[in-house]
Amino acid sequence: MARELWKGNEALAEAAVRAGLVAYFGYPITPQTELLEYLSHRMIDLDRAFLQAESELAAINMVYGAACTGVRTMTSSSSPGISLMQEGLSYIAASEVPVVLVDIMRGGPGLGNIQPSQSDYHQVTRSAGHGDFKSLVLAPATVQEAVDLIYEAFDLADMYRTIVVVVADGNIGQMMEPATMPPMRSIKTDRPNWALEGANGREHRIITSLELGAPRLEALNDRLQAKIAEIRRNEVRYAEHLTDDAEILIVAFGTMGRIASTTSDMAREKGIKAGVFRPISLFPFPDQRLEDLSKQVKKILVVEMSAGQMLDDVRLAVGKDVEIVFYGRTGGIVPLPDEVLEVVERIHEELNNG
Amino acid sequence: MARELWKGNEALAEAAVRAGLVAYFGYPITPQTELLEYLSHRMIDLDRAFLQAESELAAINMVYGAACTGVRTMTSSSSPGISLMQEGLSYIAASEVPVVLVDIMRGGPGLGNIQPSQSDYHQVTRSAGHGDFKSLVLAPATVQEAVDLIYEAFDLADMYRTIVVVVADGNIGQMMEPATMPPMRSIKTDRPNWALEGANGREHRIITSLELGAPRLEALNDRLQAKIAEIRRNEVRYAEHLTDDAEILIVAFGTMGRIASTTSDMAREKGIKAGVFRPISLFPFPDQRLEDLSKQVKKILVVEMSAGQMLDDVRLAVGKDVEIVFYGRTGGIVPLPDEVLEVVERIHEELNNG
Amino acid sequence: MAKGRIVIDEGRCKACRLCTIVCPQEILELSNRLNDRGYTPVEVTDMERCTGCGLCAVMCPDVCITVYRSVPVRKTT
Amino acid sequence: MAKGRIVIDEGRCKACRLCTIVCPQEILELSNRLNDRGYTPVEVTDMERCTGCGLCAVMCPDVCITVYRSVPVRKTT
Amino acid sequence: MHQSVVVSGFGGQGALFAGQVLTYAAMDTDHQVSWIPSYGPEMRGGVARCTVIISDSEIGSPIVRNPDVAIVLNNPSMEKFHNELKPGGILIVNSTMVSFEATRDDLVVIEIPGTDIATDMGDKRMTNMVLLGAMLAVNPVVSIEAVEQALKDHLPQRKQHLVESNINVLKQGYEKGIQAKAHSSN
Amino acid sequence: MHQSVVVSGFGGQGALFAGQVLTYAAMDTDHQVSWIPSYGPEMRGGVARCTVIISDSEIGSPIVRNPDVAIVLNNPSMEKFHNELKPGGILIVNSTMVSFEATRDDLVVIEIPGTDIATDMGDKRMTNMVLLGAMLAVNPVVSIEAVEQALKDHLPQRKQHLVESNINVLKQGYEKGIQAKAHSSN
Amino acid sequence: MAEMVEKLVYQRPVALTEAHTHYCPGCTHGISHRLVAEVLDELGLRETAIGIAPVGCSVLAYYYFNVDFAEAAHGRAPAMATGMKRANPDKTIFTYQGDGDLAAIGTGEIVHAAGRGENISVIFINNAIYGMTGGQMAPTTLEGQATTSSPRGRDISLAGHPLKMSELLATLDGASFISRQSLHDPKHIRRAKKAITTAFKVQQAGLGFSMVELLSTCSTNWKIDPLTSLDWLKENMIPYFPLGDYKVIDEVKSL
Amino acid sequence: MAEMVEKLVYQRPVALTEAHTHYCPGCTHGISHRLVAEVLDELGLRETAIGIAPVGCSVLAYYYFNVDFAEAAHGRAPAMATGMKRANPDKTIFTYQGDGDLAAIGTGEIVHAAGRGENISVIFINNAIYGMTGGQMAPTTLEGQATTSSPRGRDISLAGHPLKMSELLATLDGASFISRQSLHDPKHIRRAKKAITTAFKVQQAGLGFSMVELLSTCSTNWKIDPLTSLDWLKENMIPYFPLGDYKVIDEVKSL
Ligand SMILES: Cc1ncc(C[n+]2csc(CCOP(=O)(O)OP(=O)(O)O)c2C)c(N)n1
Ligand SMILES: Cc1ncc(C[n+]2csc(CCOP(=O)(O)OP(=O)(O)O)c2C)c(N)n1
Ligand code: SF4
Ligand code: SF4
Ligand code: SF4
Ligand code: SF4
Ligand code: SF4
Ligand code: SF4
Ligand SMILES: [Mg+2]
Ligand SMILES: [Mg+2]
Repeated sequence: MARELWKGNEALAEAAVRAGLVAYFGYPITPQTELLEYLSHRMIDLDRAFLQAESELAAINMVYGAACTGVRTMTSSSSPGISLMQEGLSYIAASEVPVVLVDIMRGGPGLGNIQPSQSDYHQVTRSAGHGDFKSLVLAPATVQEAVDLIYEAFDLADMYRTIVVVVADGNIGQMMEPATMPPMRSIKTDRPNWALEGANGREHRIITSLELGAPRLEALNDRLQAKIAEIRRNEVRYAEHLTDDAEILIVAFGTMGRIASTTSDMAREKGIKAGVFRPISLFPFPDQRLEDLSKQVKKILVVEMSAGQMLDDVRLAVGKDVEIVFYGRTGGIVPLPDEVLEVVERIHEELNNG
Repeated sequence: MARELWKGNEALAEAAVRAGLVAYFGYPITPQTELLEYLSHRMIDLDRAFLQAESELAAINMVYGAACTGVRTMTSSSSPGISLMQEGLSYIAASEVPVVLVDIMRGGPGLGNIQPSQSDYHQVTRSAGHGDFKSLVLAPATVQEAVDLIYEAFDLADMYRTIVVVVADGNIGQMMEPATMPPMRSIKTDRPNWALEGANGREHRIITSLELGAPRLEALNDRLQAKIAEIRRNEVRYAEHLTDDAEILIVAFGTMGRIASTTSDMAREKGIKAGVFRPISLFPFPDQRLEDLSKQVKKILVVEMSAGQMLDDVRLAVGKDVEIVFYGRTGGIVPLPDEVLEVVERIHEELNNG
Repeated sequence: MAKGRIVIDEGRCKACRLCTIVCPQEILELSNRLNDRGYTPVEVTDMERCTGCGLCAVMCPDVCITVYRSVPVRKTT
Repeated sequence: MAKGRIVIDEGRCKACRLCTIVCPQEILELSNRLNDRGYTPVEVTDMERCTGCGLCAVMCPDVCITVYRSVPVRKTT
Repeated sequence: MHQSVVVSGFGGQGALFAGQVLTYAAMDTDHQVSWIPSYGPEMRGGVARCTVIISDSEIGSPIVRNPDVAIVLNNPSMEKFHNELKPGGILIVNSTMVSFEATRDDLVVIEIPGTDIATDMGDKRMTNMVLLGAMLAVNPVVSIEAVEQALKDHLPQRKQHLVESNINVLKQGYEKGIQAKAHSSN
Repeated sequence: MHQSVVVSGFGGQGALFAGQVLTYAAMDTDHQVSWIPSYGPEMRGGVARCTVIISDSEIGSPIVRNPDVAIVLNNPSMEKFHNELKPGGILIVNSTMVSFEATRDDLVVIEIPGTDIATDMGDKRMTNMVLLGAMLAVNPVVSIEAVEQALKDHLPQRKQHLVESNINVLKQGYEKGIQAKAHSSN
Repeated sequence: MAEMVEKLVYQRPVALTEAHTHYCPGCTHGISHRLVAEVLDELGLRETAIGIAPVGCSVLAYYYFNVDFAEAAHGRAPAMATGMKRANPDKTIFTYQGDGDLAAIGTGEIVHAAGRGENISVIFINNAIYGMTGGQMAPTTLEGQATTSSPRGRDISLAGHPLKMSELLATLDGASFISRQSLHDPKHIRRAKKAITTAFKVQQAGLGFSMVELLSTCSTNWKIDPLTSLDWLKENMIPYFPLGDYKVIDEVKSL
Repeated sequence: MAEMVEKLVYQRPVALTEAHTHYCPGCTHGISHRLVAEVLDELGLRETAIGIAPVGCSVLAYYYFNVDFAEAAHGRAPAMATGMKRANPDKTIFTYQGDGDLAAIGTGEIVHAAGRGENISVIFINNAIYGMTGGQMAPTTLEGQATTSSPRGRDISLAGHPLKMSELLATLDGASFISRQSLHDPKHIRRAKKAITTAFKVQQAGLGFSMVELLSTCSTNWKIDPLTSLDWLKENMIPYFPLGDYKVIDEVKSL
């Protein structure tokens, strides 16, 4: 397949189509809307299901319904819309049906604004609503990576019967970059052995998140926790840039990760050994590798487009032995390479004076 | 005031009334419903506003509306209902209006069941929906403490113009214990200087969470973060039981905290120096005191009615120098003193053999 | 031979008495027996009078009642 | 003296032309001037013909227009 | 002193209320108390159950795995608490409704035909008070006077007319308990 | 090679499209590229702006504080990027619409009456191509042929009939750019 | 006299499992389950059917129907049904919802499913109360009716008038068949079954949204016995919620 | 001839601030703002009024009204208004909402506010599109109307018929005054103002829920110029959304 220039939102949509998306339900919200708009003709042309729902709440429950029948399904939104999906996500998690969710984050809290942000980190990594559950969360930094991750997301969702969230700030949704689209998959006609399709010649099947008896609900939770443990073991992803000999390690994800790469390049020019650790899976967080790296570096700088949310995960991974500096911008402001460089330089100075 | 026997949910309701609750909006859900039912006559008798909303989503936005006019207002729910409030909470946080929220937690995820649980910890402490914000979160362990905390919650909410969450597992809502009710406060007739009450002889006022320009939204976020920092400085609460010479420190909140106290008493009888650290404010988490204690004890045991959520905060506070053991039950099962004791004994043995 | 006959699944009966008030023959009454779940299931006082009208079954929320009716044998050629 | 007179707040005008089609006197037209926001505000081609009917103001989404009308002085005793 | 008492029966047998009366009596005589119902799916199944803790020091856990005392009003409760009572525990059995026979020999078992007595005395819904009275005879965690006072003080207004009959039944239960105790210690 | 180019103007002046054409041309001649629009409240205010990065290595940040090159189609854009361009940067100015005068002396400023030229050549909406052509003359980050090819390849079907006129205008802009460059280097 | 033979005239429908329900004695949820099951049997739809249980007393309906079933979040069954139907137009999708579920928290979803003419069937159990949570006021609770959250009776000046969902939804162009029936006596139960049959036939024919509202009892939370509950329904609910077909588009008439 | 003096017959209402709006040229949001402001002035309600802005193009209405204002979450303005009014029965509470806001995501809240007879006034701007997000299909988008999420025109078989909110809400007992008006010419604008006046009078009199639906243009997303937009509204919207009063209870008639 040839490289083509794709807008992030549309690339995500097309890659989902190629991954075998059967049913899409969504609601417009900037900066995610082009994804829905693209599918509004693409899905119809392919005679697949597309519906603009009356709300995000309805959309996630439509997705829940479609997922119960074992087809590939997804929704997409941006921060306030994701908040409205929390109850539905908790039901989906408990019911163990596979669902893909795209969150193109914008500035918050509240209505905030439509500028890029990374401040849904806690919301997407810490819980799918109430109760104990974690979604598999993937954060691309380029349009190509967005394409590759969402294409894979459907497989992961099916394999683990879990929610997979592809989360990116508004920049990734809005920007254009060259990307190579993966091949078009044919849609599987046989459904998984848990799917609802009518009790034809077999026992009737039930998909529920209710377990009135505490021991049974605990058993469900144990199953979910086992799955989470397996995901932790198998699905850690990250990228590194100039980490081999890094003394200052910048930890950043998504757009911030690539911006940090530019910063580290600039720092190298000034003789500062900076490198970048970019978690791609936010859950499972790549804590092992980060802990290892933390033993090699002198200081860690966490940079986020938020007031510091991934910061928790970095601290959890690293403990208190290495000093962790945080630099974040909120409200839709994107920290630029030069301002991050200033922080790096300050850290560098402290290290040399300390 | 005399000690009377109160059911937790009703005690919370009555204490809120006495704190000057002007408007309550809620939706039935077990195990919280008695709170709403109590207010359905109590508030009407006092000629205050009570309304059973059409949903939790509506309830939180009714509360938002009432809060914008500067009156004391609250809602209450249980886990799935709290998930439905996430968008509203994010708006409220961004708008800086004072709101009190009660979450009587039940088993999750999904519909789960109605048994006691503590698995909303992440949801209530990590974010009020999307964007960067944290509510002040208080977790009582007895009915009296529930009364005292919610009474104070309204003051805290007003003082910081923030959301205060009183969070408890279903046991606290359902059990009866003696409690002394605080005095009935008269309702303030003068409203705060930001409240909407009609632009009569002054500039019109606006309450919004929208800041289209990124620098202005960042300024709002800076204000919120400053407030959070202030809350961190001033509002840390916790209780300790037999910690002076403890070698094994059990960290547990709410009902689990008092159960752990029984365990530590039992452990002492066996000559095991166990003590209990019970965070009362879950945000701000009492990390400083816990860190100090961690230097004194040999091992930490975190016990939760969840798969391990407060665990993150303990780890963040303590770092990696002390070993942290986790014991949790999910699905509505309450770990009893004897089973926690078993874990303590095992730890004790390890310590002696190690 | 009676015109009709019913069979009551006593284990399912919750003694709600809904069937008793719709039976045109007034032949349904609660028994004194306790079933497994602590209810006193309905019984037929006089099966001979049952017409097999099925109204009891139409009314029963717990689907306890099976209904038979006697019909002339149709001879086919 | 004309029957009516209008004052247009040119800075507000967005040149949408909604007023121009409702003026019964057809005396409103877009000018060639650019205002601060890059629009060519409406102007009155012949104020003498303005009746002060106010229809332009009723139609204007940007509340640019103030309307005056000449009325006989009422003498009070 | 630290004691856990479970009262358990079908919905409508007044288990929750008996527990509350005991709790009130203990509270009003300056003990620490807690009362906690089972809530959850059993309720739908018609089970009503509560755990009362009475203590002279601050109460930690309001629930226990192995209670000290159980008042069982029906068969399923008997089966459950016959198993779960702690060694040396006291089992007050409503023998009218309970057919299951105690086999453990490390329990004090007091059998009282509670429903019969209550029915005889006018209302079988007072079974709970018979059994509570009997328990007080065997296990005077609070005095019977304290319980009588609690009934007077805490029965809701619209039920105040029932105070006297409840007290009578309570006393009758107490008597039967004394007798049964004498009998069982033989 | 690593270059950042901003194209900025009112909505309708074709800033985003000009940026895209440049991006396509660079991509199709085997460069790394990224194109990112400003989105947000300015859009409502009628601003259209994009940043294009063209590089020979992987592109880190798709946004920059101080771009290398700016094509400014209107006054506000001129004010903004006259300030923000990095020292030695190139400023391509649509002089028909821009009255603000450059004062910095560390910039290469090329003034082209883009709207006039486009209007003369048939459609003022082609102003963007005039300016893009001029930029290519001063800053041959890609060849003009590559841009012509990009126009042919990527103009949507329903606009294919505009390819020729766009190319003509582009070329005209290129000529003017060559002249202006010669002039400015005097 | 002719020779007689005994014929089976009524037996448990195949579309019900053997499970005993958890419903209170006399609860008409049981009757409506039976009717739906009978209709599925008669129309031969059991094998292609997927049901959606609500949050409410009938949350466990999935155990009682011998049909593939999902359990929805409170009020969201119509959205879930939409998702299922759009992805599987050949399946028979129905929701079963209470009045708290459908008329309170789920208002948005039911209005839009109906508005879109979503080709699903909705069984709507109106018992004028929140049964499962212990008897709070529902949007359908009658004026003056005491509930645990309106202990002195529903006060219209505070809580507004009870909602009439059939009337409301019938105004929508997408609604093809809307009927309100009652379960208080055999005659009405038979009519209810007919309406349910029509609802599923509408779906079979691809004609769009169908709903049958069934007036039901909740003796437990009404705090009257099951028999008196039937009378209460008849005397109080039917006058306020008149029975009948509220929407029958022409294509449905000719089914 | 009589001596003449110049009288001011129209000036900017006091209830509007001096701020310039961000609306596109010819956007009728501006007209409806003006009408509401005039009515507030005329009824002397500005000083007791609290407005609630929606999420939609009119999200910044709070800058334009010289009135205390809050900004609601998308669709939740009626809930917010309910909270305000219940806590402050003496204030004049109104929401201003678009068709995405009120008829899509906010359906539950508007139906229940109307159903309860909440004593608030709702100004509902129906422009058959999602303006703010760039022109997606709204529940009110007409059959065949092209939008960015129905690029080949609204397909009834997939998206259902456009919702008629005034008709829907008028069925509710709690709704006291529901009227649909249009903003496409001065005559209709005057009628619209009359309806808005009535709505606020209904609230003043404590008569319950009032709503005025205003058919509006969105030339930007309809992709036609402002003048043609007025014609499009008249020729396409009015036939589908007939103008008039849909609910006027007796007490309102005698206001
Ligand atoms: C989000 C959420 N809110 C509230 C509840 C609690 N809840 C469970 S069932 C129910 C109402 C049920 O009433 P109805 O729909 O009328 O059904 P019924 O039990 O009467 O058949 C409520 C409020 C819940 N489970 N989830
Ligand atoms: C929860 C949520 N979902 C979606 C959005 C995005 N959004 C903003 S405005 C809007 C629709 C506005 O349309 P309408 O209500 O018709 O108002 P108009 O702009 O047409 O006046 C949407 C979907 C949001 N801000 N919040
Ligand atoms: S079939 Fe008819 S006659 Fe026979 S028992 Fe039933 S209702 Fe009575
Ligand atoms: S209707 Fe059914 S459950 Fe009720 S008494 Fe009759 S047989 Fe028993
Ligand atoms: S007042 Fe009447 S006549 Fe005068 S300009 Fe306006 S519309 Fe025309
Ligand atoms: S209607 Fe108003 S904004 Fe439009 S052209 Fe006329 S004066 Fe200008
Ligand atoms: S509570 Fe009411 S609705 Fe629920 S099962 Fe019992 S009678 Fe039926
Ligand atoms: S986009 Fe449409 S609704 Fe929004 S301001 Fe422009 S014309 Fe008005
Ligand atoms: Mg109900
Ligand atoms: Mg709109």
